Amino acid sequence: MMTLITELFLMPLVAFVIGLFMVLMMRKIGARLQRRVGPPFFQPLIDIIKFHSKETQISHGLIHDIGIIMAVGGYIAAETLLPVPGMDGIADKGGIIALTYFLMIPSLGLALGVGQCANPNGSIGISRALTAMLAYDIPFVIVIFGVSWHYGTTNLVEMVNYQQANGWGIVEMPILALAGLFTLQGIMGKQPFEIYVAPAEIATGPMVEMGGKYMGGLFIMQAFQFYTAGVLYTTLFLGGGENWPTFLMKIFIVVSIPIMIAYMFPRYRTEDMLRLMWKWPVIAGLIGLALVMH
Amino acid sequence: MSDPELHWLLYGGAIGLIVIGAAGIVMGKHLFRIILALAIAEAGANLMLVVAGLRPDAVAPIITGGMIPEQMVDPVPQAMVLTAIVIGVGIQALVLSLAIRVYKAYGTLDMREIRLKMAADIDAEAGVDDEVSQEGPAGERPLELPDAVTSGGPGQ
Amino acid sequence: MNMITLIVALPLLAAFLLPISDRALGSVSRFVGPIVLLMNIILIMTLWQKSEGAPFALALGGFRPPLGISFYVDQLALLFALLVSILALMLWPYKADTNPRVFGLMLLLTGAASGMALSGDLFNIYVFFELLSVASFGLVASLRTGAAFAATTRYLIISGFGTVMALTGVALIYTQTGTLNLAHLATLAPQQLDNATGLTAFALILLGIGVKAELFPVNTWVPEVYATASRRVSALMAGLVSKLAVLVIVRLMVLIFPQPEAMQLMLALGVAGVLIGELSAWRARDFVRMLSFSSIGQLGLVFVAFSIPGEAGILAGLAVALHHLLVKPALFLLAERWGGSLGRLEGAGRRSPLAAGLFVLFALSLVGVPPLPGFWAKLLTIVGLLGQAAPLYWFAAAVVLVATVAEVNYLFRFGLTLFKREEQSAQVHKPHARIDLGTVSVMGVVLLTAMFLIAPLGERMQTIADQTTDRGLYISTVLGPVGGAR
Amino acid sequence: MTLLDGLILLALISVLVTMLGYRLPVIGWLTSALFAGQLLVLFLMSGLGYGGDTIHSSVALSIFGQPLSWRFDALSWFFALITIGAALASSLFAAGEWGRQYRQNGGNPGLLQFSLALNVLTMLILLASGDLLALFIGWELVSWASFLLMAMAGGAAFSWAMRYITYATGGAMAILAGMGMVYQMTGSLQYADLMAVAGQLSQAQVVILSLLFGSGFAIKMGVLPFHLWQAGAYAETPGPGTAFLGSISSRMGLYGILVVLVQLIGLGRLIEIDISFTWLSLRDLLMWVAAITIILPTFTALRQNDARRLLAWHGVGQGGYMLLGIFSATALGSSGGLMHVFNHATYQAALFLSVYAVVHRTGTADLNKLGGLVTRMPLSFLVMLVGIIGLAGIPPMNGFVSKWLVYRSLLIEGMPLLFVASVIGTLGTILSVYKLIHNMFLGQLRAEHSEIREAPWSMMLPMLVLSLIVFITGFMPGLALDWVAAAQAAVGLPVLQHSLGGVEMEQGGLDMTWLVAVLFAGFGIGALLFYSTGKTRHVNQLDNYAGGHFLTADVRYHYSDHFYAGLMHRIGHWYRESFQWLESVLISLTGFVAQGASGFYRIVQPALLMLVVVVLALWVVR
Repeated sequence: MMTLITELFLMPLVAFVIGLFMVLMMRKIGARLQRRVGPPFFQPLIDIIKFHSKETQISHGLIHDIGIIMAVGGYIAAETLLPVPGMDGIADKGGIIALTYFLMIPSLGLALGVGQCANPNGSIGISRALTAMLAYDIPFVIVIFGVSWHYGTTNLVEMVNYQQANGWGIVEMPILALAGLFTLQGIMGKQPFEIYVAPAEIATGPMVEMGGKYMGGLFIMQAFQFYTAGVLYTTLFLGGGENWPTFLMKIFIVVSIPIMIAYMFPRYRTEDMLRLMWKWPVIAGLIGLALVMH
Repeated sequence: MSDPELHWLLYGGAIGLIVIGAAGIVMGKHLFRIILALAIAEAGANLMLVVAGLRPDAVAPIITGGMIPEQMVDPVPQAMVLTAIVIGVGIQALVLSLAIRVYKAYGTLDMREIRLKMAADIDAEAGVDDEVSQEGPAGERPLELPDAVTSGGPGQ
Repeated sequence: MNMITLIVALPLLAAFLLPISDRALGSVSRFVGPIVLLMNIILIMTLWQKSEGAPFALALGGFRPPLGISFYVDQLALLFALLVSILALMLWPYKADTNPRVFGLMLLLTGAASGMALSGDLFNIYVFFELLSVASFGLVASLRTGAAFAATTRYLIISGFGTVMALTGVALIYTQTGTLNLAHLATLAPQQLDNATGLTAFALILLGIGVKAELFPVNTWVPEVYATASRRVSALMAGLVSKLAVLVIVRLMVLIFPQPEAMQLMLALGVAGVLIGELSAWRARDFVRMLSFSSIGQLGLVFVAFSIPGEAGILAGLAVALHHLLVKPALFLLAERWGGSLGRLEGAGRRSPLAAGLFVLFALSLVGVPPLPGFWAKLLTIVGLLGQAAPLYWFAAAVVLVATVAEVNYLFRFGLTLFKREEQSAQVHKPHARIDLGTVSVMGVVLLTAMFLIAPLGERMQTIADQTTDRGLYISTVLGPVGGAR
Repeated sequence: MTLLDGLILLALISVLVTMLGYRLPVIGWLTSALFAGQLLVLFLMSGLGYGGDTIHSSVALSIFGQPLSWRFDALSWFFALITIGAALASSLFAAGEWGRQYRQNGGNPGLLQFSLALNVLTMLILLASGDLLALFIGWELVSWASFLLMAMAGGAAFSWAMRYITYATGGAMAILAGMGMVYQMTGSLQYADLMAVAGQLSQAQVVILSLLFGSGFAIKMGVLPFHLWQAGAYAETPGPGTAFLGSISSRMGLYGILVVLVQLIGLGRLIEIDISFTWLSLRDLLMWVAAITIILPTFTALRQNDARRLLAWHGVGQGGYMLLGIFSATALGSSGGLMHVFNHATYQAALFLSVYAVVHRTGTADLNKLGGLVTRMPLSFLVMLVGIIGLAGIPPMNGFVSKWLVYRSLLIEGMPLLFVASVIGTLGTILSVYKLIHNMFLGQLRAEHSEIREAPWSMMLPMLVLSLIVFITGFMPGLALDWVAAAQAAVGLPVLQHSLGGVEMEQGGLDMTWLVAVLFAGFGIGALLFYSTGKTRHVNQLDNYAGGHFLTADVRYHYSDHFYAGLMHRIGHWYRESFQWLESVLISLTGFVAQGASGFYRIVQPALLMLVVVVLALWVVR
């Protein structure tokens, strides 16, 4: 019991730290691709601390605050559902379906917070974000179904055990893995599927009324988001965590792929994203599913 | 003429009368002619009844001394025909008097005109427009969609 | 046993004497009718008590059947005779300005109807049927408007030709068997009428008598006559006269024409009636004609129910017929003040909530909402229809079910109109006459009582159905246990 | 007299009291008390919910040779609990200020309470039915009681109620036909007799019976293609009536399906039957119907601009999950389907009530005329938040648990497309409920709403209690799963082994107690992080980033209309309204035939027909 509670505290912390490194990696990769030096090592952490200690902290109401709390808290809780080497947390109590739905809580929190800001540009961003969710979740659930069917379980720990005994999922289900990678791009909200964030046009998107620690909260969320995406994909297809070094390597590689793709593409409009997501990954997913289930 | 032949002749005559009457009722436009056609048809039916009870070799059904003659015409159809004739006459009188009333009310004995005028009267009394109009039922058509459905909600 | 003849003779006598004595008696004459009817009711009740449900026959004129003409009194006949008197009493034209001749006609109708219910041979039936017709013509035209005369004329012509057909049918039967006594016919029918001729005779009689029973296709007179006659007369016609015609047809079918073809012929006509009646009612735009078409549909249902072979059919048909006999007159009485297009009636129910409530009650029963009696009638019909192997019966069940949907639609389209909030250009809705509303309320109470007493009523109807379908009983009662057949 | 008699008697007394005392000002409270009494009696019977013996009524009749009996088993008890609970909440909501305002606006709150009591009575009669005949009687009573509730508002409600009753009668007639067939096959209408022969019925018989009963009951549930009536009819019902109808009324159809298709005929029979030219069994076909019922109404809801209609359409869609779960015929899936009945009732009632709380204060449910109400009505917002999380099936509310059970069973059974379909439904739900809460409670508060107050406590109380139930049964689903398991046993479905937190399974179970605890711990840490740093300053809602402009109260600065523009660019043209078209075609066709039928009475001369008959007849005789 005690170890479990320790794990529950430790897992989000580890996730946060690794997530920060992933953010750093993203910024570095972006910088290198653009022939820049990139930020220093502690920049992601510094950003977060800086945002939280700003003097001007504009709140648009209680729900604005609660939205950010839900966004961060939801991810903190979700990390305990993702097994990492040596720590299973409560992964056996939820499984992949529960995790998928847990990951919607931060989005919902963010949506509520943005809604409270009474800025139509923010609401437009949420409308697009939810539409994007509708887009990428459909291939994503196909992948989840295929994977769970293949492993015969929804328990992530069991999936890791299976892969460690029988080889990685990516070998046995290459097409599903491909589809999964495609949806990862959407889950992480990276280009070309990042119109709802629209970082270049700050006047539109969820961030429009976010400043100070609200922005800081979003940064924390981003760290968690990267980590979650990486670990989830690793757990589903890449054998999960046997030990920390290989596990870290795997999750960083997984995350780096979408990041690299992101910097090479412009963005899709919402409806084009729908079209794309409902076409290729869904087709790939269904083929993969058919191969898995035949 | 042998019995069966006579039988069939009368029988055919009866049917012929009925058919003539029916045709008169169907094709007639004038009320009086229709009434006459009805009378012809009735005569046919009566004849048929008589034929049905016809037994040329039998005696009249007069029972004397409580004994029933062996070869007796059944009295029932004859009584029935008599009754039918009486009733028929009564009904013809009735319908003629009705025809007079109708003529007084509508000024015509053409059945089609009478029907149209009567329908118009009924409609007027009920407060319904001309029945021939193609507008569908009064009030609202059942299951018609309220505006709210098509426009997505009230207040739009 | 003279009480039987009294049941028929008393109203007839009163009917003929009334116009003559009217001048002498003055206003007293308007009480004669109800008194006679009351006496009739008491007579029939005591008879029923005395006979203890066992049937008996009565030969008139001293000739033993099958020679003479006879009455056959079983529970079904007594029930209908009783209903005739009760319904006539309820629908008696109590209005002060009623022409005394109408009283006479009413009594004539009652006497003829009772006679028809009790008759045991075709000759009697024919005579009473004609009397009934004449009385109904008079009643229908009694409003003395041009439209009423025209409608009556048209009705009379159809009816007259119907009589011709029925007579032809009777003649055919007679040609084949040489008798008109029902019991005697029943003994002869299996050998001599189970053929094409018999079937034709049945078809002719069915259509001929069917004119009164609103049978498809000879019911074109219905909407115009009901719309032009006074509502009480329409109620009487739709409720009572039609049922008596049905009774005759059922008697003939049970005793003489039990062939499946005959039943299916009736079924087919019934189904067509249901379909056309209900659909026309769905399209009707005013209350009275809606009721008229609905009545056609309901009578179609009665025919459908009676055409189920065996006891189940009689039971179902009896249930449907009795239910309609109660409900349709009530609705017609409500139409007394509500005649008119649906648009005119907006909010009428808010003015007279009792009437509107009664309408809803009767409408619910009519469409067969349990536990109201109408439901049991419908249930018996559907279960009976689906119990048959012939596909036509299944088709009939489907039609009845679909027609119910249409029925709900038009009845409650109207019902909801009554409760609509009135527009600014509100019509002035006259409240119902107290006598009408009272009668309808009594009928409502009867309906509700029937709902609660449905179990014992069901048993009673079962025994009636048993007795009605028992051909052997009929034959032995009329002709004697030895079998007086020549 | 058994407890069941007592319960129905009390329900009958409630009806009589409300009928006689509908003018009394305290009738609302009185009715609520009576409902509470019924709930009490139900709790006395709570042994049923934990696998107790069936309670029989002492009333038994025999009409036309058909025995009629009534009894309560675990399934009936489960549904009755929801029914009376929903009625109590609705009645309480209407009892206080809502009723007063309704009276002022020309309504009749006593009539509403009467209709509620009548609905409850009829539903109890239905749930208690012990044979097919009693079932049908109860069914019709329920239909007409709902009709009363739907039609009582007048105006537009009339045409919707009319539409409903037309559909409902169609359904009832299908059931009646089915009953007739059962009678023909078994010679009785007893459950036991049908169960006994169910194994020997031919495939064609099973198909026809399933279709007749299935579609009859499905009409009440609004299963496609019989869904057109429901949303409008529910939305036009006066406030609490909508909540009651939306939460439980249509589930009576599910009860019917459970009894006839699951208990009597048995899903095993349906699985055996293959449909020609497809790979589907009859059961699969029904599951697909359920899946389509999830998707289409949900995406119709997405386009609604009226809060009531939006929720009502979701009510249609959520019915699909219940059917999907039950038809899966597994312990997991069917428990999910059954539990969803309970869950849906709780959050749907909470949602409708909070919408009506807003309507009570603002006078409109139009999603384009509201906004920003969270600052004025925070508790109503909370209730709606809990409700939408439940409706969308997101943890930690109870809606997630039941949907999880359904998903999990589809996964085990290997039905990927149905799984995806049900997830698509959930996603659509999330989109649409966010629009609901955003357009009503978030965003800009309109100037005319700046002074409104929170709903009064008489309305808040049922709302809060309902949302508490939504949360608690999400936190500890075992509480409800006990009843569900008993109900499963009662209809002969495999029984779910469960714990307080959910389901323990080797291959991935669910323990909501842990999940919810961790989630709230996470929120706690998030709050700690948030509140321990930097002091926030609250600003006016118009103090906003507006591209350099200054906003004033008259500027409409709330994004509400056409909320998912991007999505609609893509899928907007997929809304073809084919079912509407189909329905109008059907009506036109009937109109055409009816025109012909009434034309018969104008054109055809009957004597002509007689002539034809005479000639034919005489030709036969010759």
